[in-house]
Amino acid sequence: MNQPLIEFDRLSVEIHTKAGIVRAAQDVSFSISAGQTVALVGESGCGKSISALSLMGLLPSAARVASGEIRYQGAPLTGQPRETLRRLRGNDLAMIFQEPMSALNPVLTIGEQIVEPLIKHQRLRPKAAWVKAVALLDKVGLARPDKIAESYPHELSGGMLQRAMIAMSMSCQPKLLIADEPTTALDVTISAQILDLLQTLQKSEQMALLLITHDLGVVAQMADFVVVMYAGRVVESGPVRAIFKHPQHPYTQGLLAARPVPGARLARLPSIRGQVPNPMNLPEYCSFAERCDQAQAQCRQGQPEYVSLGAMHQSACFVVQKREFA
Amino acid sequence: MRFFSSKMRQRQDIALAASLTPMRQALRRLRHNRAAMSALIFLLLLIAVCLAGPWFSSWQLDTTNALQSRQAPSMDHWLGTDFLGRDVLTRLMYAGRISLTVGLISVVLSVALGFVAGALSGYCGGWIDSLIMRVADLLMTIPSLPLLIALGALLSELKIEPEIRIYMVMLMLSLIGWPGLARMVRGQILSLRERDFMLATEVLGLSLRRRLFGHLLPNTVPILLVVATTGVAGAILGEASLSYLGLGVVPPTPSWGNMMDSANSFIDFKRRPWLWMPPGMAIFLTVIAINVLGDGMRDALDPKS
Amino acid sequence: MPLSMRLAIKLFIRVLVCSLSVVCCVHAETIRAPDPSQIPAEAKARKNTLIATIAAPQGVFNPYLISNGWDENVTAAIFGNLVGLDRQGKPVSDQAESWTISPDGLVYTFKLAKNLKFSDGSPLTASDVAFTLTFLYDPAYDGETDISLAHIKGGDAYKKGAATSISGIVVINPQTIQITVTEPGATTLTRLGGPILSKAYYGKNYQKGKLESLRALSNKPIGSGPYVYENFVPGQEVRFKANPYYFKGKPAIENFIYRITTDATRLQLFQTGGTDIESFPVNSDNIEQLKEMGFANIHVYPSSDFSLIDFNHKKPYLKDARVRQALIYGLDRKKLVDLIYQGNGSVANLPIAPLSWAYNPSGVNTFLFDPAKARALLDQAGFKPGKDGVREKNGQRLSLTLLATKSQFNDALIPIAKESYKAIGVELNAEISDFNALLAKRKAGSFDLATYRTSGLSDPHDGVKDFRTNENKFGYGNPKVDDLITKGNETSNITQRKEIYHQLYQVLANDPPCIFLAYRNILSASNSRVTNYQPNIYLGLTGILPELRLTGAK
Amino acid sequence: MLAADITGRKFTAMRAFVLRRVLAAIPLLLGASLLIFLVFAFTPGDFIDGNINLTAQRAAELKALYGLDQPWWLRYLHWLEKLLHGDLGFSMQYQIPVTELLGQYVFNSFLLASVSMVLYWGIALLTGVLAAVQPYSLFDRLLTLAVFAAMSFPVFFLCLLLIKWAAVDLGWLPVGGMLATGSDTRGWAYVHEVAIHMVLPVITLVMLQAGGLTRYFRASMFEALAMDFVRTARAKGLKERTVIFKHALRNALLPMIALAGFELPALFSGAIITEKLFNWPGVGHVHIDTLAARDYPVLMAFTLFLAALTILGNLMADIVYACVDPRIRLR
Repeated sequence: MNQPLIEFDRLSVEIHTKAGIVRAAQDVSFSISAGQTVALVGESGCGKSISALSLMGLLPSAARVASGEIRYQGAPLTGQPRETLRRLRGNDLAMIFQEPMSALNPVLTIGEQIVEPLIKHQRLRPKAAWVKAVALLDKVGLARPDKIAESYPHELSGGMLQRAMIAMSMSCQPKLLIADEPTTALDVTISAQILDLLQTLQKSEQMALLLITHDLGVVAQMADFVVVMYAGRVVESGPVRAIFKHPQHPYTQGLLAARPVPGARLARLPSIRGQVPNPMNLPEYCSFAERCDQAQAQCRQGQPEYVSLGAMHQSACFVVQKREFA
Repeated sequence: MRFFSSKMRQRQDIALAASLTPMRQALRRLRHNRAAMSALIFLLLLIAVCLAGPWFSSWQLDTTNALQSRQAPSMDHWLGTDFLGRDVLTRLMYAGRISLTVGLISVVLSVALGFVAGALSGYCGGWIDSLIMRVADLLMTIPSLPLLIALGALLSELKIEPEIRIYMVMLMLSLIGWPGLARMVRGQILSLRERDFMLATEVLGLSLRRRLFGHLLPNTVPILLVVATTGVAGAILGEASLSYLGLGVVPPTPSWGNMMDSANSFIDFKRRPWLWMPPGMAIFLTVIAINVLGDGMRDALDPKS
Repeated sequence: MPLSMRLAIKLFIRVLVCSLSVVCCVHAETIRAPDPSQIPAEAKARKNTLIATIAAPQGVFNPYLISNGWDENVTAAIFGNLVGLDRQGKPVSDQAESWTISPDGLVYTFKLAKNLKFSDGSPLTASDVAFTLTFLYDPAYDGETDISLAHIKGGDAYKKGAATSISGIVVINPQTIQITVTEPGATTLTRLGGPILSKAYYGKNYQKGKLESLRALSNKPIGSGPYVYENFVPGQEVRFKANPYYFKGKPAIENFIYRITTDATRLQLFQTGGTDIESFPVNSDNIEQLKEMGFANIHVYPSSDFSLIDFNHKKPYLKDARVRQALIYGLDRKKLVDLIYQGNGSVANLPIAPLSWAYNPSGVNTFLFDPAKARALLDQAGFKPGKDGVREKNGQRLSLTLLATKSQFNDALIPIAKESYKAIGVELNAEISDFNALLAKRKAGSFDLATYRTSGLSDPHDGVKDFRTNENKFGYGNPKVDDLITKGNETSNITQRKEIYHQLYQVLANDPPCIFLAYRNILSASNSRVTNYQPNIYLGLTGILPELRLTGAK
Repeated sequence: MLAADITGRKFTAMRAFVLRRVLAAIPLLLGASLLIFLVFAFTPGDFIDGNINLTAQRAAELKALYGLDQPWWLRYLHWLEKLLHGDLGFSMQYQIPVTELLGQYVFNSFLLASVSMVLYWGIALLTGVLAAVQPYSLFDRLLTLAVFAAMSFPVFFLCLLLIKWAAVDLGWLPVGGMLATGSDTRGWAYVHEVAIHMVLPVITLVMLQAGGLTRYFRASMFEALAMDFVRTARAKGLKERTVIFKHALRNALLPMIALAGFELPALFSGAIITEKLFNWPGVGHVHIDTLAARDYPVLMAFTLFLAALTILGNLMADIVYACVDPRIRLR
């Protein structure tokens, strides 16, 4: 049987604020197979991080899953007792974050932070856990790992810290690693190294990787499958080649066009006009319609359905719909 | 290879904030805080009653009446009379004026002192900073109550009209209060000074005064407001404690603090609650209201929460 | 040696005691406990221990080194006096069995009681008396006792180092001592007849000019009084045991404790049986509360102090006796007394308490509250109402500053005085400070009026001595007054003195040196398990301590 | 840049830092003593003035004996000279050395204050953390209200209320003092007796102090819980308790250390009114008494003691901060 590792099934997340309800994610559906790399792409605030956090069961207290569910190996994750989720976290599902500097506790040494999941989930004795932690640090390519383990976060550089974060997340050989913009805060050269490391580890450990990013270069390099989100919705998803070669949704097209291509000297990069709509009051129709050059009357009348565009490739757009079924 | 330029993100932020300046945003948030708003309304009502109330009272502030001493509340005297036969309600309202004024003025004074000292210290740096901070250290080192007691006796030596003793109480409270605030303002200024916009004012060649008051002050206003609000509560309580030690507002001028003196007599405390309950409740409710309001303001000014 | 005059004035005098005499409108009365069965268990359980109360002893238990009245209460129990006082303040024999005074009033011969011993069993002899008086002339002596007022012959020479002993002090035999003074004085007898220090104990390492060794014994006192000092728990209590060597026989109650209480706790402690004898501000509330307890004997008895307002006679506008009289007529003292003491005080017109043998108000102007008369007097003095209603003369407004401390009495006095003075065209501003600052300011002369309460006064001379021209710091002077005060002090015959003081009081009323405000009663309560307790201000608790008994004691 | 040498370097830096701070404290203390002396010197009245029965002549004699007739600066120099010889002076009122006098009372104050401090820090920590974990919940709101209420009592009023309710009306607890009169208890019975007497004053102090502190803890914890590393800790699958107490609280405590530095002197000066009302034999009411009597040696010594404690408290806060927060380098 070919059951996906993770399935997002029409997941909707709402955040309750004093000013009103923010619909942070709506009807998000996609799946991740074992060992696969899925890239989640979109602007800040489009709902990628919220989706990932709801997978981890780490939604902020004001947010809640309004409908839909996430399944892990076929079993629903959403609605499970917190304790069940907690046991999965760090063990089967691991996550690394954008700012390694702030994601590590400043008052604990690196080693102390790595041994925690080892002791918690793998029931290692503290000494054994420490040995393993040093080994993990070695594995992520840090020189003098024993010294690093005794250091505090502020004594290390951003790249080193992100490696340490990766070591920490890898400690229990997770089945899925979520990397939330893992290189955004790093220098270009360092970020390339980190991505390499992630790729190597993913291969050797045979784990799935959910890569959240807005960097299409990274996507092209790493991903097997791409999910594009806009204003809380998945607008297009498909295998990486299909998305890059044949982007269907005007938003995806816009994104790709706005990407500088080496060698192509344009006077000005094309950009998407207009602004992201206020998440507090999203329109009851396609939320990209106001910025879309191809928008038609229909686009302002309702939410587009998904259109299947071949193997695993689908998009939610009236324009595409029309074109396909024309 | 980033496809969202940082400019674009900035534009988003601006767009979100464009319609509302931070101050207005804060005010809007405050208006939605029900607790803070009820506190504010309570305080406004209280001030109104204290200001206008005595006009409608048929009793004089200071007229003693041996025949009407310590009367329980009645239709004539809504809150009874004190041991000299004076109307408690009338005195309570006058006392409210005094206590609130003491609170307000002492805070305004210490905030002003604290701000100027802290701002100069933070902005000028160098020896001015050292000097001001050493003085602040010195004042913080000296325990406040002994200093207040000694100052109280010392100040009474100066040939000051007794009515002005009230203002000396305020002065004393603010003399004690400024160093903490100065440190806070200095810290604030130090971090603000490093921001780009201050660099810009320097590039533009604005004068120190203009930079300080035109650009730095407005940025420290929120925190000052919060501190000042809770400071008023502190000063009202402080005045009450000083009155207990006989250093506060001097009778027969009433203040909530010295009206509560009667609670010191155990008998009055037990049998004549109308002597101490009204000023006690007045202090209690006012201080709670001010604290709730201050808390609401803090929440409103701090978008993080 | 003044007998108990150092009590801080703002505090309540707690030397507790009783009086049978009913004088004037201030009278003593005892209300018996209606229901002694209600004695709290805590008190009942205390078989042979009496607990009285005290406010703030400081641990200086040497009668000549003390700096506060509370410590004096402690030392009084340990040391006693050579000369005591009776219930009207007249000197009576105590540890001195008898004495004679030469007709010129300059030679005092004391005969000590037989069996007089210190609590360590050693005898108290005339040489101990000599030692004590000589010690007070030590140049390094920094205590508050001013022996120079007794004018012992040769004292100054000793102090200045011109002599090695005091020529006026002669030990005739172990039981007899003769003291010669250079000036007669009515208070000399009590000054000479104070507590006695043991020469063997206190004089052991003492040398003239070096008080350290003596000072070091302040927390280990040995005296000849009814009780022996046991220990002091700072801030909590002082404990005593009955003195087996006490010359009148060992007191009946074995243990005696002074417990420290505060205004906030005294009523509750008494009610729960934590204390046996306690004093309270005198008012009908407190009396009623005590009555409700059932087990309390309630004693109301006159105090020997009085409250007053000093004039600063150096101010030109207060030089005129008419202005001063107007300020007395214009002040509603009756209202003040009624409000504060609620029937347990009276308006004062003489500088002596009604309890004293010297009190005689007949023919003395009573200055009944009379605003019209006050206005008339001010008019006569040339002070006419100005634009704002405040009287003025030659541009000098009658706007007066009153120095006061913070007390409930003054909380009433100030508004009443303000109100009644406003009605006669005098503006009054009050300035509140602590007592120490008040006295300092008064001394510096920066005031118009200053109010306070005197300490307990036993001899009428104490009430008037400051009115003499050369003693008065505030410019009061009246030759007739001077003359009468000196006469009253030089005579020791009580009948003659009575007459002199009666004349003096009449003269003072016409040229008032100050405004006398009020006499008051003291309210004390005793647990009804304590018997024989009849408090009197002159005797003090110590004076009656040996007579007290406890019901149910072994 | 590695931990072992960092620790070593830190220790050396710490020594230099402490030394420098102690040296810097000396002029501060001198300044404070001068300022206090001036305030007291110009306060009207002195020890002798307070005695109304003295004749002018005797008063002058006594002033000369006590040196009160000298100009203030000379008196200050005398006082300073003695201080440098380790002599805090002799109490005029109590007739014993100041050190001995304070020794009699300081422990009682310290006992009362330290017990209250442990309690209110504990309470504030617990409630502050709980409130921060569930912000704007019913618990948080109720707590906020309770905290504000407790903070809004004038001290003496609270004391009186407690005496009336707990001690008199209900008769549960002793009214005041530290021991029952004439008590001779020893050992555990003594501890029990003192503990019973402490309940009311401790409640007062805790009520007055815990409120503000709870707010601080809540704010600090609230901020810490919003930090990224807390999310990381959760992502590791740690128990919520571990996340809150090991990761968030440790960081939330850092800013509180500075506050704790001020607690040391506040221990002594903050309880003056409470001590007075509950008749607690502490140094606070000795202080008020000596002030009324103008017993300068005691006043100076006590005030300076508090000043020194303030400086010490701050120094200790800085050191603790440096020990707890690896990011801080001592300068």
